[in-house]
Amino acid sequence: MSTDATRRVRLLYFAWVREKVGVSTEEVDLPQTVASVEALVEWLKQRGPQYGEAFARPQVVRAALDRVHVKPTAALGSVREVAFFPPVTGG
Amino acid sequence: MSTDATRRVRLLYFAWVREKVGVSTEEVDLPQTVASVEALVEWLKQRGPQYGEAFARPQVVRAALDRVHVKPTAALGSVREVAFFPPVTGG
Amino acid sequence: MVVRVQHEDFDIAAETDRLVGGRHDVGAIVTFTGKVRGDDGGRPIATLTLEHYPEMTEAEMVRIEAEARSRWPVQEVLVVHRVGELRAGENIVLVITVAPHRQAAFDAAGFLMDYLKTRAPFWKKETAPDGKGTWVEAHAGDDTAAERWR
Amino acid sequence: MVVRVQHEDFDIAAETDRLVGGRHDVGAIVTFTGKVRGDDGGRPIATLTLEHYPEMTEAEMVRIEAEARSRWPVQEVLVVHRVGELRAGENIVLVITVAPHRQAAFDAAGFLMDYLKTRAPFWKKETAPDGKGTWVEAHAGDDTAAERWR
Repeated sequence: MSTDATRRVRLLYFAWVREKVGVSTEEVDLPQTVASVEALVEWLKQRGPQYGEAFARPQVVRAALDRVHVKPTAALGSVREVAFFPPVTGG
Repeated sequence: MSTDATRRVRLLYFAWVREKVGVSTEEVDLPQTVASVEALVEWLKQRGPQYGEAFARPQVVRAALDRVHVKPTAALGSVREVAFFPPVTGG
Repeated sequence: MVVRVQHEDFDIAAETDRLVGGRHDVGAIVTFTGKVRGDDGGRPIATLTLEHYPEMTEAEMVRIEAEARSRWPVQEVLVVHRVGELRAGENIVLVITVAPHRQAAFDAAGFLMDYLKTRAPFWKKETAPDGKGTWVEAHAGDDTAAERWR
Repeated sequence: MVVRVQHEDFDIAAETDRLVGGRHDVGAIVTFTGKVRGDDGGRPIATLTLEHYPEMTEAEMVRIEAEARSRWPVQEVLVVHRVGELRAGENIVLVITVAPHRQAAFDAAGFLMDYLKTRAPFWKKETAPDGKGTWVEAHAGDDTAAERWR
């Protein structure tokens, strides 16, 4: 994989997603072929069992691209920060 | 008029109704023939011009019988306290 | 419910603490404070004088409280209404509702204010800086707001 | 709007005074306070730990504020949300809305709470007296409440 076929993205995990993944943040070099939030989830699941656990029920994990709520089908585009978390429970 | 043909009722006036009538409270001996709120208003208007002024627009004067909001057609029954006032503006 | 009519100002923090201090079953507190504005539709106001019908206020508020409690699971309700002469910027009325969850607290507070505006026997007279007094007219919008709860 | 995220408790009276002190154009102030309950559906709670996503909180709250201001004539809006470990009975969140008239203040406060519950990136973990931790699950009712404003 050549460097120009990947881009560096910062990933953040919150609440029980963070607990299952085991880290709160990491930097990854994403292949250009990983183009959507759901594709990123599939790519992560191949990196280790902790991601499989965190995303076992993908429909209950929400995502934000550069701090904006998005749907799983959202395109990553030139995103720099992707966050994964359970449905919010503040207030 | 015999005593048993009248009953003593306490009248209260508030806000601009009070200002026009000129007193905040008075006791009156009402003939039994004065049987409803609107009949009481007509009876009062014959007592003096101040009542005519206070009840010039009868639809904007509200009434309460024994401290309960009522409509002009309400029967006086054995009421002891009748209050007249403009639409309320508290809160 | 506690309903108080008084000339003195109220202390929202102290009133709230009296209702919920030390409790662990409360999830939501809504407070509404109504204040004297310095103008009413462009007409300047120096003072607002509030008159009321004491015996009916109490009776009416007891009815309104019973209605609110029958509709929403509120734990505590407080209404404090000031009377007498108040200056622009001063507090007029305080409503506090306390409940396990927010929606009951919000709804009960809105309901109490709508009913206070349309049923509680209080009347406001505005006095302009030049001393001219004007009785405040009821807003049709208040009746409409109260109708929502029927 | 001011949005603050902090561990320390808030002082409702001081915050209100900062927003409206000395003003004569305010007619209505609504405050909402959310508190930690000592149990959740019968399960006892000793502490509640709040985690959040700081950079997104700010961005999301700016969006929510803009939406609230575009819908209602509110003069001031304040949101204070606590994070970290809180005990049963402690405050979690404060919303204050200030407006010339009551309906805008009530509606904006209800809207802000519904949106905080469904969009602001905060997560609650309850810890029972025996030390067992449970992440709070989102309520479908909160999404329904937020849908009202669409």
